[in-house]
Amino acid sequence: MAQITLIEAVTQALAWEMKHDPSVVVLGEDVGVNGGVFRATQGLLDTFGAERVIDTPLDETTIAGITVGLAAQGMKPVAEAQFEGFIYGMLEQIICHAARMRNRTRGRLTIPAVWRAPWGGGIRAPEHHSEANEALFTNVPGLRVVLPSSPGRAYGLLLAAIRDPDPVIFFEPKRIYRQYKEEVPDDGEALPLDVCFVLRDGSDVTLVTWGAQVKETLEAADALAEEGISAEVIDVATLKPLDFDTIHESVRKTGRCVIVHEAPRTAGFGAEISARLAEHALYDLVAPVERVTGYDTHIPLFRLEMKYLPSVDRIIAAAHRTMEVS
Amino acid sequence: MAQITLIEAVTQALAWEMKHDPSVVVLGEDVGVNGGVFRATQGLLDTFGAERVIDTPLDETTIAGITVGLAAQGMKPVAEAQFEGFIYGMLEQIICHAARMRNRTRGRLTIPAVWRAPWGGGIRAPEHHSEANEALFTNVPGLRVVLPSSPGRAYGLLLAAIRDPDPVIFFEPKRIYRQYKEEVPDDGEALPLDVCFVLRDGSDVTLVTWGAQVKETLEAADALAEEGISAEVIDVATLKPLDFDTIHESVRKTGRCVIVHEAPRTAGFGAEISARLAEHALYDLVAPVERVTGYDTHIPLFRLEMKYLPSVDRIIAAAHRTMEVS
Amino acid sequence: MPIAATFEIEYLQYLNAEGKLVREDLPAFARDVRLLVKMYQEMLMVRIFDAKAIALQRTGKLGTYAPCLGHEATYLAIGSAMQEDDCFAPSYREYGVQFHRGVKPRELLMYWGGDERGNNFSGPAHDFAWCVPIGTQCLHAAGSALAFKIRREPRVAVCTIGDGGSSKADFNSALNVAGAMNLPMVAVIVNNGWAISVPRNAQTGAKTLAQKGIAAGLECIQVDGNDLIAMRAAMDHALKRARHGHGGMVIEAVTYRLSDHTTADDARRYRSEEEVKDAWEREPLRRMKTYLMSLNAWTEEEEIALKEQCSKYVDGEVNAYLETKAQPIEAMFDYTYAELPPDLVEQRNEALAWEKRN
Amino acid sequence: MPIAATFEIEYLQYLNAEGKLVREDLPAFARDVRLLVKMYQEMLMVRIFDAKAIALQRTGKLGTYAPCLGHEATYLAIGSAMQEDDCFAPSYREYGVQFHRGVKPRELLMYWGGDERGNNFSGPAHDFAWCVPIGTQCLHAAGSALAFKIRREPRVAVCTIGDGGSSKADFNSALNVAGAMNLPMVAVIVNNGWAISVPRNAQTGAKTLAQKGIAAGLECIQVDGNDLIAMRAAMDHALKRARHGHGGMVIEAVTYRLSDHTTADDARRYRSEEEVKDAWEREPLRRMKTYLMSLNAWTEEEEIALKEQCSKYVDGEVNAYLETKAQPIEAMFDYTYAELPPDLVEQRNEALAWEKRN
Ligand SMILES: Cc1ncc(C[n+]2csc(CCOP(=O)(O)OP(=O)(O)O)c2C)c(N)n1
Ligand SMILES: Cc1ncc(C[n+]2csc(CCOP(=O)(O)OP(=O)(O)O)c2C)c(N)n1
Ligand SMILES: [Mg+2]
Ligand SMILES: [Mg+2]
Repeated sequence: MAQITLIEAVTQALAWEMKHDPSVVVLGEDVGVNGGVFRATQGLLDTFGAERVIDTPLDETTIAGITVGLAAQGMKPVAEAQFEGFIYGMLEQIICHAARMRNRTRGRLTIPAVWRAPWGGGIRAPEHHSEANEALFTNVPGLRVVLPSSPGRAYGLLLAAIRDPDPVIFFEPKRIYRQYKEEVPDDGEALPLDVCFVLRDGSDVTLVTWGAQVKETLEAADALAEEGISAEVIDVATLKPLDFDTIHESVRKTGRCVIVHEAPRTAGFGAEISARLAEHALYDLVAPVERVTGYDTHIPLFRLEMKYLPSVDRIIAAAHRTMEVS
Repeated sequence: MAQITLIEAVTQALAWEMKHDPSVVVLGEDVGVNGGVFRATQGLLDTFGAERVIDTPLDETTIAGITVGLAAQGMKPVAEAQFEGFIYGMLEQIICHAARMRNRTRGRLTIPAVWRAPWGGGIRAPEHHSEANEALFTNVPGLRVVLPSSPGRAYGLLLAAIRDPDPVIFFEPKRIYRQYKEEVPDDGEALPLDVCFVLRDGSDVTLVTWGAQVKETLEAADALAEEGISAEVIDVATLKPLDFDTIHESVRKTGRCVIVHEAPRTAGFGAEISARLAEHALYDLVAPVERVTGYDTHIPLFRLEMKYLPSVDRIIAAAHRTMEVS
Repeated sequence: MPIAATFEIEYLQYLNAEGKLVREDLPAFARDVRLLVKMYQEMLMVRIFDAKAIALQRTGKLGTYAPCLGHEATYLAIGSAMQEDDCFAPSYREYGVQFHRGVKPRELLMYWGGDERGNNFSGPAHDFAWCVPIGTQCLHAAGSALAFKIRREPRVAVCTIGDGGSSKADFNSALNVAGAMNLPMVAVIVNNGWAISVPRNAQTGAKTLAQKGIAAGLECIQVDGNDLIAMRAAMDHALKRARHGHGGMVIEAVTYRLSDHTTADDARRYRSEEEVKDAWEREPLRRMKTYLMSLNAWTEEEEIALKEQCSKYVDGEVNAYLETKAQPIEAMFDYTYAELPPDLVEQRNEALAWEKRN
Repeated sequence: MPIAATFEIEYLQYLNAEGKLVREDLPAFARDVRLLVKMYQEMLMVRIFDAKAIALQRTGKLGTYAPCLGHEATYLAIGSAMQEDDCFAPSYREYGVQFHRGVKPRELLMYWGGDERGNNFSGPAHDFAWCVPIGTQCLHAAGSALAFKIRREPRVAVCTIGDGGSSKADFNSALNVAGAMNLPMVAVIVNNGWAISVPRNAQTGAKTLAQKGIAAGLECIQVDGNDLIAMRAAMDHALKRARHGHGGMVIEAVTYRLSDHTTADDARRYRSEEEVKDAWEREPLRRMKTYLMSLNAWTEEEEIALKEQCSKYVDGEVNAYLETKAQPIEAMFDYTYAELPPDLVEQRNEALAWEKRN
């Protein structure tokens, strides 16, 4: 079986679902002949034709709006924002319509659509190509927000997202698009949305993260292990709706939690996890919850961006702080 | 001295600042002859003329974009979104430009602009006229997010917002626009941004809220007082940047905290406050933090909306839960 | 200098304000007097509904309501020209279109009465609900048209937009994508002169609103929106073109908002009584009635009888609306997702518990 | 049928691809041969900078870079026609405009090299920085124009936008408000045939991009964007109108992107070598050189000398860029607000502490 990268897993999932469900169409800027600027839609035009792999005019409002229209009329559109930094023009259609149509019409019209976008920093890209803006969506009822962190989860979660009867925001951590390969059987097996993945069992401290940061977090866990600190690592994967139980269970065991994300700290999604711990796990917490995040500033242009993103060191230091208490 | 309502205080602040600073202009839909659909700009056209009180074409993208342009060229625009539910079309310009211009140009170009919008539910309005979407802005670096809850604070905070050299999102709780009057001297005295207001001292439990919900929260505090429970009430007022010290100080004293807001609970701004408590006040907390909020659903059309908004009863019940622990 | 392109915007009118035909080439449908009578009857019905809805709001039995006084001809033309399997994406006052498409008055009242069930209406299940965020419905029409094109269905998506809405980004984006992809979409700009308090001339420097279609390479036409015959002719033409794959079209229907913007508005703040009085001279029902009577196809007696009949019917609908109990609190949760996530199940129970307590 | 409105889009060209004049009525500036030579020299300078920047990127000394190969005439015309106190709102490849307005090559390199300081440039302090979110700069130009109008300053705001960008909502919104408010704004659509991999015809059904201005009631014209004389003439005309309060204008500059979209792009994936070869036949420098030589105003010797001189100058700028140290980590915080809030002071200290540690 072939070993594939995360971006190849995205393509594989799109191809599988388009092959098995004729109502699935892909649309966005440069998704056709060019196969997307990251090649996520590579080859789809040749296989499925221009009616199902649609290069749109250059306007995010258009992409989001016709996606709502397509979905309302029974198609399953998978729209691409070329970068997360260009998704803002889509927000009115996503928030006012995609997220509300089912509720507005008491279930008469629904929006089974997916909005994909490369997400996050760390690729030395120009301005607006490095944001982590998932918090724009996590307070919006009716949406699902998914962020895979491995080829296998990208494949399984994207299949689930496309099949889900409600709108899904699917952010792809571009920094790890081609970071490593793994075997991903092209069997059309979806992964469950709404569950966190425990990537590593541990007993001393719980490290919770998502997206590209999973890499640094696992590395931190390795380093901690060498010091004899056993860290449990959880990939949230689906931010909304949040599977808090998995996180809670882990913290019940460890009593310590470090939340890691790229987005600015204040009102980032880490706050919700920390808040739920304060509300439901107060007596389980041995040490204060720690957040290791981007700073409350704009991610700088690339000469400084790696100093902005959470580093393995910062994660380890936070874990150490939680261990100081006993 | 005249007693005025919150909406009249907004008008009074706009008029004062336009009178004293010729670079201040007001723009939006129906802000001219009509004086705004809530009359916030009532009379400004007659006093300051059509060049400074500008009815724009019906397009939020236009309003937000020309506001950025005006501000970059030395004007101090106060833009109005007719309702918070129509602010989505402004987000790309606010997030990509207003919030970033200073950072992008290393301080060469700045955006001293204010975006005002009537905010929140409870007035039996049609769809999209009742949202509490402040969480869209609180994770965006470079912005300030302000939410007054009384005529006096509306006047002082709006003056401060207009004078602030950076972009400010100024949400006005429309449910209490005309709820009561108070004396607000028209003396041009601004209130500090970045501080929470302690509306009532208390020693048993801290109730933290903002916007229209301040009313229910104070009523809950009254009821609790009658039972002999002393509740401290804090109006956050400026959500971003957050003055956590004032909240922390209070919780140090009470050991208990109930956060109240209209917006959906998950990833609402209450999460950030709860998170900071989990991180900085863990050992001060006697009881788990409580959040009394809108549910994680769309606020229903008005026949059910009051069942969605936090009620005095729900606030009291949450306070009781915190008191059960000692 | 060499010319790269030239354009022309035609103006279409058959029946002038006095109810006289101004052109010979009457379209076939307009020769069918019984059809004209039926359409006139529907216009009258809409006007009676409108008046009763306003009365309901004034007596506290309805929320904010957006009347359609003066728009009846435009809406009836759209409704009657469309096929049932075509898709309609309205803004928020196109009652004439919706009644013709099977939506019941009680359902419209439910929506304005604060009950989402009004959007789960008896009209075509694929039609869009009211769209409050101005202009956004136009892209839903474009997306629907794209779905029809992909599936090779001979269906057309129709959206309506106001003169104010024609400034909204989404509207121009919808026209552009319709032109770029040759979509079966018809956009009707209902130019009623006002966007709440902002007059049409403050919206754009364009001489006509129809010409917005030129930017998208669409065929465009300006029509007397108070002339049922002209509007219906324009719609028939536009729908036929679109249905046969010849692309989208923009129709500017020039009419006038004879009412306040909504029951929450007071138009006297910003426009003159004279302007309104003058507009009444051009309103759509009177000219149609004059024309039908000149054909001896309609009498005052029939008019009186019809008004009574409509009135009875609407009263029945109003009562049905008033008797509808509010939804149970669960309804607040149950349509957020196809399946309620655990979080929400918990919150739903919490809410139910509160219901019981109170 | 009565006609509501008619429109015409003219096409302007003086110097054809072969460097021959195609019309008699040369504008005054074009009779000043020394001016033409100077503009030609600036175009050459831009082309040399462009090549060196690409080389820098290829050798890992620069981030992703957006070349302007083929756009030189359009950009020079805009830059040379504008006054310093006019305001320029660019997209991301208008080097010719910016050099003319005083921005230093080293500053442009800093931006593409991942350093915000490149936007704090030596050009007019009121000019906007590069704008990556397509089309959004057009509304900044409209807002600036409104500021000038309110303050009664005889200044014009100019924005540039691509053929792809002409589909973006913000662009159409900017044209509309410029028309509605009669703003001193000039929008130049740089139609280089491609939006990354999407050809101009996939963007819109409009025959010309210039006609997008018709929707806003603006004067519009289509110009040969590879013809420096025609582009400069069009800009002079547009700026003069705007400056005298006669309103905004849309200029479609028809040119071609001879390079990849950016150094991260490979245009061979989506367009034919033939098309590019053919476009080279119409590129702007050669025709100008031919014309100047036909006037005995330029020689091969001067060309060679100038190239060397430009090369030296750019090398100096490149070195200055390469020698610039990265900003200290504090720079990440210090421009977020005029005054750093307590939260951020804390985070700033945290970051500084980490710097020391490593
Ligand atoms: C995006 C958005 N912005 C603002 C509003 C508030 N609003 C409701 S109706 C209206 C005026 C609409 O005028 P027009 O488009 O001419 O339609 P009409 O009401 O005249 O039919 C406005 C500004 C809204 N509903 N949506
Ligand atoms: C809002 C937004 N969407 C998408 C992009 C990604 N993008 C960058 S350049 C480009 C194509 C622009 O083409 P055009 O407008 O013709 O300008 P050109 O690059 O040809 O000068 C795209 C899609 C962006 N920068 N901004
Ligand atoms: Mg109107
Ligand atoms: Mg282009």
